[in-house]
Amino acid sequence: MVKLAEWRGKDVFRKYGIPLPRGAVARSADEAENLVRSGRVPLPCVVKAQVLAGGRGKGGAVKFASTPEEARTAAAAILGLEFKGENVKELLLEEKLALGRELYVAVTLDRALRLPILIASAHGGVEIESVDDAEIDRQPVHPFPGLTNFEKRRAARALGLSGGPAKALDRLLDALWGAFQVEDAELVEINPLAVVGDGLVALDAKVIIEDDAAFRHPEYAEIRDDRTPLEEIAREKEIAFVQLDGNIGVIANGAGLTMATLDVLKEFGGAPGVFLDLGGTDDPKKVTEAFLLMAQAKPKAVFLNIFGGVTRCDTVANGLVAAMQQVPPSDRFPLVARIRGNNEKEGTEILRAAGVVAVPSLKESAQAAVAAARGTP
Amino acid sequence: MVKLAEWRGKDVFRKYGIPLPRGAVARSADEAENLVRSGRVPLPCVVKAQVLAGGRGKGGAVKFASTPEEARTAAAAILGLEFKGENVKELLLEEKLALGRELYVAVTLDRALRLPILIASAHGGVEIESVDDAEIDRQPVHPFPGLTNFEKRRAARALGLSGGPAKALDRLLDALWGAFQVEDAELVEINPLAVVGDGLVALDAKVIIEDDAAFRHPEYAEIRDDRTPLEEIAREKEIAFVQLDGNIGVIANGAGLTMATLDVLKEFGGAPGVFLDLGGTDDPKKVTEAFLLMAQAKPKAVFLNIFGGVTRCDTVANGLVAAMQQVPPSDRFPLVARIRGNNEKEGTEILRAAGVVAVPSLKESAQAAVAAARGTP
Amino acid sequence: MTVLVDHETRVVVQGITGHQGTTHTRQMKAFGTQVVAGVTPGKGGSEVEGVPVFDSVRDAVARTRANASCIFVPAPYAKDALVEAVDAGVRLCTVVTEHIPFHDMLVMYHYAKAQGTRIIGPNCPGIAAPGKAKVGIIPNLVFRPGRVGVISRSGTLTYEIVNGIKEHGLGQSTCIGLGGDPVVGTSFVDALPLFEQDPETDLLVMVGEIGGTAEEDGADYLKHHFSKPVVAYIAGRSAPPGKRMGHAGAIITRGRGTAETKVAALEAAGARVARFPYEVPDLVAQLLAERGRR
Amino acid sequence: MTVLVDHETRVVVQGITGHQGTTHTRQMKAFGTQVVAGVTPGKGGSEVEGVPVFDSVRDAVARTRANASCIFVPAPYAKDALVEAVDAGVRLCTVVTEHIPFHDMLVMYHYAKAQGTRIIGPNCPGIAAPGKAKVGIIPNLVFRPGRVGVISRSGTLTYEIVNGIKEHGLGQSTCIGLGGDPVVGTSFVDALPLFEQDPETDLLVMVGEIGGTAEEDGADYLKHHFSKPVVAYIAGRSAPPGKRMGHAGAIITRGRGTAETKVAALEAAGARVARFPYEVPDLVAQLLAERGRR
Repeated sequence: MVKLAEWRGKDVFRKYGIPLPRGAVARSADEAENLVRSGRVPLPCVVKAQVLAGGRGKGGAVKFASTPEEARTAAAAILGLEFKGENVKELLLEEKLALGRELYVAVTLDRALRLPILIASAHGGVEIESVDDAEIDRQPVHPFPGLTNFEKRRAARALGLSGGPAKALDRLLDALWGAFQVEDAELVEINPLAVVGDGLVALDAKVIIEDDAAFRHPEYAEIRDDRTPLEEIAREKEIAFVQLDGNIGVIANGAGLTMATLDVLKEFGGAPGVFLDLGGTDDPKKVTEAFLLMAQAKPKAVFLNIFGGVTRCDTVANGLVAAMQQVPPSDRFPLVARIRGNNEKEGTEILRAAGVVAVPSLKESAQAAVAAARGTP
Repeated sequence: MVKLAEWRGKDVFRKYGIPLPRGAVARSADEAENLVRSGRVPLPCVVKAQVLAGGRGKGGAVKFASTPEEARTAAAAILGLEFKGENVKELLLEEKLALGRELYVAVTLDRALRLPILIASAHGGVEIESVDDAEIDRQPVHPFPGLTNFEKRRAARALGLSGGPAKALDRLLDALWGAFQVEDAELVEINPLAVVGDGLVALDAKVIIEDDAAFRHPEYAEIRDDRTPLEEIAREKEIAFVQLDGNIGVIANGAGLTMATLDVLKEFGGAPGVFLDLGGTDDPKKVTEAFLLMAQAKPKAVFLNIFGGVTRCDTVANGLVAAMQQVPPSDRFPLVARIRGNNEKEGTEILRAAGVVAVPSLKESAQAAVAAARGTP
Repeated sequence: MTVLVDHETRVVVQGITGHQGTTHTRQMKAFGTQVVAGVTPGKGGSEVEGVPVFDSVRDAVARTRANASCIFVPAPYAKDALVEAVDAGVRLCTVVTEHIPFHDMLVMYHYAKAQGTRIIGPNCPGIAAPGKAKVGIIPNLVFRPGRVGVISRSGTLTYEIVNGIKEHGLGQSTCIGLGGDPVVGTSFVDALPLFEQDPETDLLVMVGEIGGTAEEDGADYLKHHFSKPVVAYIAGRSAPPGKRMGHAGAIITRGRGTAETKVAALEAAGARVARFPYEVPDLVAQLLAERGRR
Repeated sequence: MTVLVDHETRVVVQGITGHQGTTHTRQMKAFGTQVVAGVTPGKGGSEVEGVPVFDSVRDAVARTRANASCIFVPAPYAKDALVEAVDAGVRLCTVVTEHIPFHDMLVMYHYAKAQGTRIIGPNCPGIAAPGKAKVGIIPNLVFRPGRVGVISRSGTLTYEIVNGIKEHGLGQSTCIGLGGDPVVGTSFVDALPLFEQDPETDLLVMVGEIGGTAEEDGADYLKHHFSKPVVAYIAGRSAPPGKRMGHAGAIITRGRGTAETKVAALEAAGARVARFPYEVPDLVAQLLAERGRR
């Protein structure tokens, strides 16, 4: 998934005609001051860190300015902050509007219904998770007829809107629905959506684009805000990469098997760190790639758990042994490998011959991996 | 329905990216010559009368030109032609392309399936009605998933296309489907669709827009090529107006009742002329309007056949009698009225008292109307 | 239930505060129909003809257990109104509204079908079972309880013919006006099985028009699956090809859908075809008498 | 038929000429499945693994009476491939393809449902009934005919557990891998009734994962409508909230869809929940023995 920074989300909103405060992006204090001096951002203005985490207001990542100097000071204070693990490199400066009520609207997927849902709450401006369920209106929207008038009317009712703002909502929801569908979004969220006079303005923008639809959206290819170099390599190889807190590297094929491996490791006191999921495949080439990638992550020990469906286990084992030779001695790590499936006996023997701890039982192999990470073989 | 002239249809096609010959519209011989001299229309070119009827080629309404002078001569010859009842006022001048095969593609509605159908035939360039059914491929297209790859592949097969032209078809059919849906078309037809080198070019364009969707398409409001002033008034009053060859004006409410009235009149030797269908309503105001409109059409006699559902017949009768007073004596006509439904006895008496032949039986009233048109009461 | 509506039918009128909505709410009630709710957005809380008005069909269904809808809302909003009724769980919708773009109706039809809702119409007079319920606009005065079923593509011509049946001293079991638009929710083929199965229908009258092939398809059904006597009438024998006769459905194009092909198909299927509307009641009486003699 | 596939199942493989398509055609045939046709546009007339290849599903169905499809085509074309199968009248489609945008899957799901086609998947291992037929990619080696039914959201974890059942000396009636994507054609709730009704299934194994509420919904079904013993396992007990564990389905958001809520729901519904995959076969054997004693 691609989470768009606020200003990128607002660029998407702008394309669909959702009303926004006037504003611009700055990457330095100079730039911030100039945006205000040149009038591109009217005063008074708000200066917001462009980070993906929420709670910016309370965290000092949002400040106000009434003069160009104040804008510079605010920008300088926010830039370089480390906010919930992210370094602030970009700011969004926007006019500060005289606000009425703050609302919440979003479109996302309801997995159980297998339909998009339109979510509306009169209690915007706070995390929607903190709002009482009874105060949140949820409506499934079927993609065949699309978003209809009665759904928009019900949303207006839930938001307590009538007259001008209700009319503005009608247009805004069409735009939001359009953005959700056309951009292949997982989530389009406006929180807060502010009543400003007779209209509505999106003060924030949260847009998450679905990874699987990337082939339709080359425009998002470059926006991967939160990827480390290893994650980037994993993505290219189509290996799911998850970074946890522990020190045991896990390579497995399939999300379920990967999670089960994690559960077992934890049970025996292990702490999984980086783990790589090859997906449902047992392609020996991919096993090798994951192994070499794992070597770069420098784990304390590695637990490899592959269920071989199509490929024979001996083929996988041979590939793995070959890959081990490619890892420089300084990067080597204790390896516990479990390869099940077709020809598993032969595969296990090949691994053992190469000095790899190879146990067919998930329980025993997990115990061995935990021991290896502790340095107590 | 709004039938677009070829050049307007091509404007629609252009909007969706369907490849067209270079060309422009001329309304005089001067203009035609200038289009060629200025290079806006390359030579050699074809000069085509912009009329709605088919068979222009054989009818002398299409000519070719290799010089600006020839373009002028061709234009002069075609302008002012009366082609199947239409006066030629506009010409389309287009480059003459080196053509390969000529194909046929269209999208229209299949009423029985309640689905759009994509029609493709390798035998283009002739009226599709003259093509053998076995040579025409018809595929329903469901509007929810929309036009899919396998449907386009089947069309390509039916057209005998592969390679470059098949790729061009893929894009062209998406465009045609888009035009059909977004423009609320009843028909989008390209005949002929010519194979030109590695691509495809739409040599003609037939686009019919649905009247009922006019509220979504103000852009077509002004294009009513074939409307007389009376028809225009009828349209404004939401009265269906049909001009036939006879001399008995018919006013009825509802298409079925109107047609049944026609059938009965014919049975007794009558010849229906203008007829007005008020739709399913028995609104006395609309009856009055139709009556006054009919007076302008100067029929020999008028047969009014209203089945009153909601309104009482006496109310309708009173309105009708009042309307009769508004018609100037010179425009008056013999009237036979049949008003059935609620309070029909009272209504019939009011009409008789005003000197109108009023018979409850459809058979007898039709006979009376035929007699009145013959002047033999 | 006999054919789609009966004493259990509870109608919500969408667009009840409009002129047509109000008028026909009154008429439906006068017919004996349980009109339990109306919907007009923004008018929730008011009353029309003694019927409570709600802001949404969802509200109306929740509060009144309405199970059938009669839609009068203007054409540009008809699609959404239908989807609203479907989503609220209404499984029978009569769409009276005319001039709905057929592109909208395609979505309405296929969406309703997928969710299990039957549409009658659009641009139709609706359905009525004398002595039971009416969802639509057929004038009450033409009815009288009886055992003749009627399916018609026409509006006022239906009234004419149904009235003729009444004046002949007979009565109707259920009458459905399908509507004459190019795309209808219920066609002859869809409606015929309901009458075949209806124990209260002895004989069926089919009223068709030129245009399309719905009558031919219906005749095909008659031939293979229908056991009751049928009297038919096709309007438009004298209409010229290529002219739209009043509404978009009634047009003869490419030589298909002529009165001749329809009459021939119906006769081949064993139906007695009247040449004029006023012949229908006589044929009905005659066939019923023949049936009685057997 | 017992659960969806049997000796009457006739499979068409969409994307048969690709590496995956060819490999798994071979595996399906080795399983004993009737693979009657393949489809790859432009490759019509050729053969793969002795199976005739057609240009379209329509052709394939017309010539081979295929009644189930196994879809391997790449994600960007998967929606059209599914619609093609549905339009050709195929009523069971296993979609193996992964990374299909969920917006496409929404259309696929609702379109197929409207036309009466069941989808298994996407991004799933498919369905197999040992000794009968397999439509999908579950390795043949894990199976052995028996009376344990398996429904799983996982891929390789399914193989692991099904293999464990086999190694314990038991066998399976039918095994369905639902796929782990956010939108799946068949969920636990959809699959459970099939096993409840299946006379060849004595006990059901449910393999779930964190993310979504499919297991909770399944547990609700178990509680009210399922009479056979159930052993369950939920993967991801130790996965941290907010992280995607491999595929888009396996993510805990807003405190919903945790292993705890799933385990609690399943236990409340009477299922025996294993803490680790290797506990499943023992629990199965134990419950079957208890059942045998009664």
